[in-house]
Amino acid sequence: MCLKGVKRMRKCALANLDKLFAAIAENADLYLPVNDENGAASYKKWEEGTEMSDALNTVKSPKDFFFPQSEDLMTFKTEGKNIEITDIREESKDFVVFGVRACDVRSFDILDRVFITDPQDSYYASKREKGVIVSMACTRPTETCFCAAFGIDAAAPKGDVTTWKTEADLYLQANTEKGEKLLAALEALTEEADCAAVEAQQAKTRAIMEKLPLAGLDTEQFGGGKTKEYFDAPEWKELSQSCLGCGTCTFVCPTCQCYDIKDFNTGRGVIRYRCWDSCMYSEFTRMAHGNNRNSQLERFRQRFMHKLVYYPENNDGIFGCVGCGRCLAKCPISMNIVKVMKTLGGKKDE
Amino acid sequence: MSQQNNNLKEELIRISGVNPKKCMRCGKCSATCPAYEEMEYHPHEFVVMVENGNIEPLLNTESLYRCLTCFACVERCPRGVEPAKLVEAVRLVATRRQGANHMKADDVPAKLDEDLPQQAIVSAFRKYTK
Amino acid sequence: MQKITREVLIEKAASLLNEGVVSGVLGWKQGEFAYDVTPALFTTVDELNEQFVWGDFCGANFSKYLVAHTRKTQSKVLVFLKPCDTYSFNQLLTEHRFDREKVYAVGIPCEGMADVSKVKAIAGEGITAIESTEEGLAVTTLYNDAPVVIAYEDALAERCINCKSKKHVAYDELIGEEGDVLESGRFDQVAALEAMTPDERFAFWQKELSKCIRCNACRDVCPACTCEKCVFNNPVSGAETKAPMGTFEEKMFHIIRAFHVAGRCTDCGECSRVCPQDIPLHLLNRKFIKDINTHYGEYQAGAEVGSRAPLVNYTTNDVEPGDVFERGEENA
Amino acid sequence: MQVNEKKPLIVAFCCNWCSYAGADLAGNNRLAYPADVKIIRVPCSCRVNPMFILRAFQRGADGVIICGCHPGDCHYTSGNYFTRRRMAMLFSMLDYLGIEKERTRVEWVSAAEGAKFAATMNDFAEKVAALGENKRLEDLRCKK
Amino acid sequence: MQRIGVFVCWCGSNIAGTVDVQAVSDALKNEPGVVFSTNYQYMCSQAGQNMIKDAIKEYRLTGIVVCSCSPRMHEATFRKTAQAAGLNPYMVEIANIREQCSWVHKDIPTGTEKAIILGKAAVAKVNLNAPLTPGESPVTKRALVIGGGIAGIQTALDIADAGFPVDIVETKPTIGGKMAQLDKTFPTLDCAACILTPKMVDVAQNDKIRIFSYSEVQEVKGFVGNFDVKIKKKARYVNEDICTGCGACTEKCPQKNVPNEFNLGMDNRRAIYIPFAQAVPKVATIDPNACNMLKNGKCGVCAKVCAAGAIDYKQQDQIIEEKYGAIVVATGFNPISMEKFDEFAYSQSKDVITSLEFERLTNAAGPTAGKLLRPSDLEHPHTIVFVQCVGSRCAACAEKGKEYCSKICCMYTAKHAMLVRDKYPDTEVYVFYIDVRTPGKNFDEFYRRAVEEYGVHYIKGMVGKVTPEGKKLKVQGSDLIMDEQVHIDADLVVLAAAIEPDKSARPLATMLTASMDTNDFFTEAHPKLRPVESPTAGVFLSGACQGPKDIPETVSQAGAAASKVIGLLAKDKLTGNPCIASPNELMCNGCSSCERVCPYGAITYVDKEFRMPDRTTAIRRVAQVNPAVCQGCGACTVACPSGAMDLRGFASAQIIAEVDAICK
Repeated sequence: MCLKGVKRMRKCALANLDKLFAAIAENADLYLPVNDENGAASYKKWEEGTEMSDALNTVKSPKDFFFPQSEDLMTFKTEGKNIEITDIREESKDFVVFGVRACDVRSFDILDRVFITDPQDSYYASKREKGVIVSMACTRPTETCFCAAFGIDAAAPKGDVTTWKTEADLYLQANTEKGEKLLAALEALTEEADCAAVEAQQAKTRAIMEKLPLAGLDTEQFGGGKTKEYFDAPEWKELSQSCLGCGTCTFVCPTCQCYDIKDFNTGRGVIRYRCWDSCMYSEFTRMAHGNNRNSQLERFRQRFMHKLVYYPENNDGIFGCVGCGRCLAKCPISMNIVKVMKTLGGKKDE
Repeated sequence: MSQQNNNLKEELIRISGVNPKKCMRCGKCSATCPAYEEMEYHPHEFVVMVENGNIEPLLNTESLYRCLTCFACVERCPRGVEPAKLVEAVRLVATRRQGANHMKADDVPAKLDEDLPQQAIVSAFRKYTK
Repeated sequence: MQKITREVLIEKAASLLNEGVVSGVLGWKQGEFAYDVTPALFTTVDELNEQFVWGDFCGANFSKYLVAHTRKTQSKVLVFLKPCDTYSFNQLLTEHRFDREKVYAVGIPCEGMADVSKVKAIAGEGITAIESTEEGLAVTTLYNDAPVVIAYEDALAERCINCKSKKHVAYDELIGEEGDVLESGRFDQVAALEAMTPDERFAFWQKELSKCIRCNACRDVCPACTCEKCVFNNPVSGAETKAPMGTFEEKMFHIIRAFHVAGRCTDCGECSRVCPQDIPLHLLNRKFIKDINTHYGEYQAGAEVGSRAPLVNYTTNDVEPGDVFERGEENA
Repeated sequence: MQVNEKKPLIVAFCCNWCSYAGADLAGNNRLAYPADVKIIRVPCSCRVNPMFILRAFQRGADGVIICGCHPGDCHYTSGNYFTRRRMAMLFSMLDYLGIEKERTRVEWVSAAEGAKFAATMNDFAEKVAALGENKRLEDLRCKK
Repeated sequence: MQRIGVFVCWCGSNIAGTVDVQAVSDALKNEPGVVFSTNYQYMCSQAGQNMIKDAIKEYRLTGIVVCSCSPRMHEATFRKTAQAAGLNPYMVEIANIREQCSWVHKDIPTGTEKAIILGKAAVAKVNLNAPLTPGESPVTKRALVIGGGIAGIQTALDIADAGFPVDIVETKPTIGGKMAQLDKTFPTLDCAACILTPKMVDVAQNDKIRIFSYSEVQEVKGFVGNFDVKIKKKARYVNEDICTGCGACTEKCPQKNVPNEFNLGMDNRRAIYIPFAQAVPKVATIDPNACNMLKNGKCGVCAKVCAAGAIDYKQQDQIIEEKYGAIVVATGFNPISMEKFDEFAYSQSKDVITSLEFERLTNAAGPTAGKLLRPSDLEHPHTIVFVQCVGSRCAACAEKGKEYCSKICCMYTAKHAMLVRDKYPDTEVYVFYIDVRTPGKNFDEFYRRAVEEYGVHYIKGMVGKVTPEGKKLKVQGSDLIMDEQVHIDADLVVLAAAIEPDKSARPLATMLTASMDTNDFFTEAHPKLRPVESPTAGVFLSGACQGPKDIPETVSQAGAAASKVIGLLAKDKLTGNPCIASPNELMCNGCSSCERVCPYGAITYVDKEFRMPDRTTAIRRVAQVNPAVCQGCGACTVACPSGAMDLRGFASAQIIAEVDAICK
């Protein structure tokens, strides 16, 4: 992606990173991954002295910024037969999410296809409009990474701005108009750079990617039109039998986009809010007649069929998974999409 | 009760771990006491007098050293009062009072010599310290 | 490093399968990596030979699975139980949650399980292999030339460092040697928290509980949480929520959850193991256990079948609620 | 109801047989206590679920008090013994989470103790007022 | 959606003086569900009640809220009003704006504001009320009395007198209990047998009463009005219907050395025996542990001498199943074992005896035919020491004694001392006492007579040690008044042993789900107001099984228990309280938490087949509440982790609605 001449490459010495962050934070809220005392990274708002994490990824994905776990939609009051509705949305500030990895950047494409295509979800759309995504190339992918299976290049993430962190410098390159604008504002803190260091880093990263344990994971067997092939596969029984039905995989997933709309009666009025839901939950999509999927097998199957078959079927063959590996790391019983893919026949002949 | 000494009472209760209020005045302790005839104050009186804070007479009575600590009273008391422990506590207070000569940590080095077993100092220190 | 080998367990399971004593085996199944072991039901000897594992990452407690498994079948299932799992096993029996007749329990000794996040923190990312050696776990990664050797005590999960018992309190058959109930320091952290000021405690829990994403993993893995319908999933209970809203809901969830398992929690530590946000949930449960021990006498849930949990019991001279704090401090 | 100087709100769960009757007796004897105290009648103090208490705090209560028959005098023999254990455990947990322990209380009030009921409520209301508004178990949504 | 009517009462100026009643009824008009709201001077008056009835009809109300005085005052009134207007009485809620509002608050704004909030809470609750109907259950008109001592006898006679059939189950071969073993009774010194045996005969002759002697209760199922009881009638190897009680067998039986339990082992009986002359039923019983015929088939003498042919060596235990409407527990007491009190040398000397043994020694039908002779050498004792509180009030020695006062010892010891001095004036009698407790009619007078008229030496103090020395017992005690240790050379030492509930009480309590205290005495439903009822409905308490009692007290309690039983059996149907626990079977885990906290044993479990959410079927254990037994405390609702157990009338949702309304 480092295209000399087409896009300008800028760099900033790591020593000046704090100044760079300060400059960004002048015009927008800046969020970046920060380690907690256990070494787990999560996005925090930058303040003077905040140190950016070197962790490969955050525990929760950055989808929270655009599609928060819970979000108030409106409030209303009833008195007798009258109902008074108030739109309680506040105009959101511009914000920058820094250090997003390639896999998570891809997740926004997947979410956009759900929320921005008609009918547009205005809550999501307005945040997408205000938010600038600054990605960062990976240098130390780990064993749970399998973004390559979905055609993602961890060494060349997309986003409004792409960055590469080398030993001495942070390299920055804008990909979109929003990105150009952000970099223009940082002109004084950055300098023109060539691509040599970035290309060297990319080559190294790509070589490691080749060696990852999940490097060979094949997606050929999946995609649109495979519903009949997999829906009644006997393997689901074995795959799902230990599933606890918790929501960990869905809640750490950067692409899961299901939500529930609920009312909370404060006694003085009702707050209507939406919150993430999980297809793994027994109450998911409960309707007047009951639940759609009554067994954990059905619920389990839904999640993986959605990622691997239904989503690509409706979205030009794009898979609903980005290979970030969070669910592999966090599932309490270590059951995950990779095991599903391999069991159902996605395993390459060795 | 003129001679009430609540501080001393609290101290005795603390040292002995005995709650004299549990006594129901049955006298079984004194009934069972093999040294009864030798004593001016008898086991049940120890309990009652401590409860009343009337402790000076106990500190000065020979009875203190007539108690054999056979624990018969402790064994037989229906309320678990344990008079013998109280007697022992009074004895301890009396010992510590001997001329009010509490041993202080500073006194220890002067007393040390080659022949004196350390154990003796330690136990003396324990015994004569408040 | 576990003293019992995988082969011994397979041999036992295979013979029970072949004799027709059991029709299935609840055991650990090898995953993609050295550590991502999945609980599974094995029904043939071939499956066992191919995929059954036993090692330092087999932490999952199978007791809870028995509730669902025994309902589905008429035949017996073999379950391997580590010492701490046997307490959950008994507790579930006390609460009539599964049919003992349908279970063949094999007790296996446990030397403590490794905590994957500790291993990752020490060895770094890109783990490609982990071998259990005499010296410790030898971890091969993409970024280190030679395997990193982690001493077992450095990799040990918190719950295993503070292991309360190596004794199996239930089994049909025991493999290896029986251990003892241990004196553990499992209440030290609770005591340390109790010693803080209320403001410090509040800050501590505010920070920890605000990380909660309400994935319910702690509840769903908990062998005490086997309710047919959890109050937090029940729209008519008045407590149902799906997401942490504000700062209240997660407190409500964790307080009520801990209260519901108070006196029933065996302190197996599964909740803290599975929490994706590493919230020290065991510190809530252990607070109740510590309080119960202090005020109502030592009680270990699951130590025996049929014992009466402290919160469904009483004595006429129990401590008054207002005096608990003082007594607690005295005992701190 | 938007009140500028927020007065403490206290929810009192009273068992039907002793404490509720004790509250009635306080009324019969015209023994005043703050109007901030609102009583909810339950058959027995053992009917009080910890969820009700947390719910009250969530909705804006500043203090919650549970009143029952004296131990040994429970109309249902043993209900208040269970209350005593449950609440001891719950309050200890709340204290452990850093929530002010003065906000919760259990008091045994018999049907004859009208004076005790009033005195208890006066004292509790005073202590809760001294703590100020409940912030540590609040749900901001309910304060909007 | 409910259609709720709100009725705000002024109660003259009682409420209206501090509460703006108009403002209250106006404010509540806008609450959800409220379709009508008004206020009136006296809601409880005829006019006020008519107003409510009219509104119910006119506005088709489904629920009403009355803001008035305490529900303890007029809830029942307004429920009846609602019922008269065709509304379910449990659709009424009261907001207590008098006792808990107007009377305790001073100014009108405060009172009004609070009254509105209390009204809103009541409206919020009634919105979730559901009509409730009390359950009905039939009553089996037969009572079971467990225990055939004076308590059981009196209860049975009183119940039978009212015309209801009664069964007495007694473990011994005869009824009569402890009283049959006594010689005289205090404070009147009537002969125990003279007043007891006529009652025993009454029992035997009463055609409403059946006696199952030598029998035990084996199983109790069911609930108030409908108990199913299994009684095991142990084989006595004698056909009761044929045996005439002539006693020929008991004279001819060659097995002569069986310790006689009726005389506390102080003499012997035969292997076939009748416990005492006035036994009821007066039939022989073969002791299977002593009978040679039963043990090794060699003998058969009794069968040979029995003219009636009543001996049946092949007799088997028999199980009788019977239904009862009420059960009275009258299992009585026993003296505690003296084995562990070695300071009194009970195990070392035959001449250290318990007071009950002393009773037998002075009883004309006893081992010495009423002559006071000491057991070791059958000589007349000249110095007797009585020791009180042996094992009673013994807080420190749970393994040997009892913490409580046994209540009867002071009086019987005074009686014994007096009788000795009366019959044998040459005998010196000492009584060591801690306190002398004589609360009872003519009790203190009786004790004083022992001292003043009969010259019994009462010594304030306790005996510390008894040492047998030659023919004497060296008694060492303290005299606290004289502050000296006294030494008495006694011939006989009599220990007033503490009494404890019969050992059969604990398993029986479990069968009955009746609660017990830590000393195994049965707990009464209320210590003051319901002293003869157990908390378990339909189970009543008579005599010393509930706590130490003397004979007059036992008899009066027995009568009281009988009257409670009669009151119950006189009903054709039992109407329950509809505000009871009810489990949602779909949510129930069957974990037994609720059962363990239920004070009434109202919860049982059944295995039921359920269709599970995943379309499979599963057999699950689920709780069931017996509506006739549940009293509606709600302990189970909190013990239940899944919330499957709820309380009708005080449902979780209703209480939460009240909380929400108050905290708004």
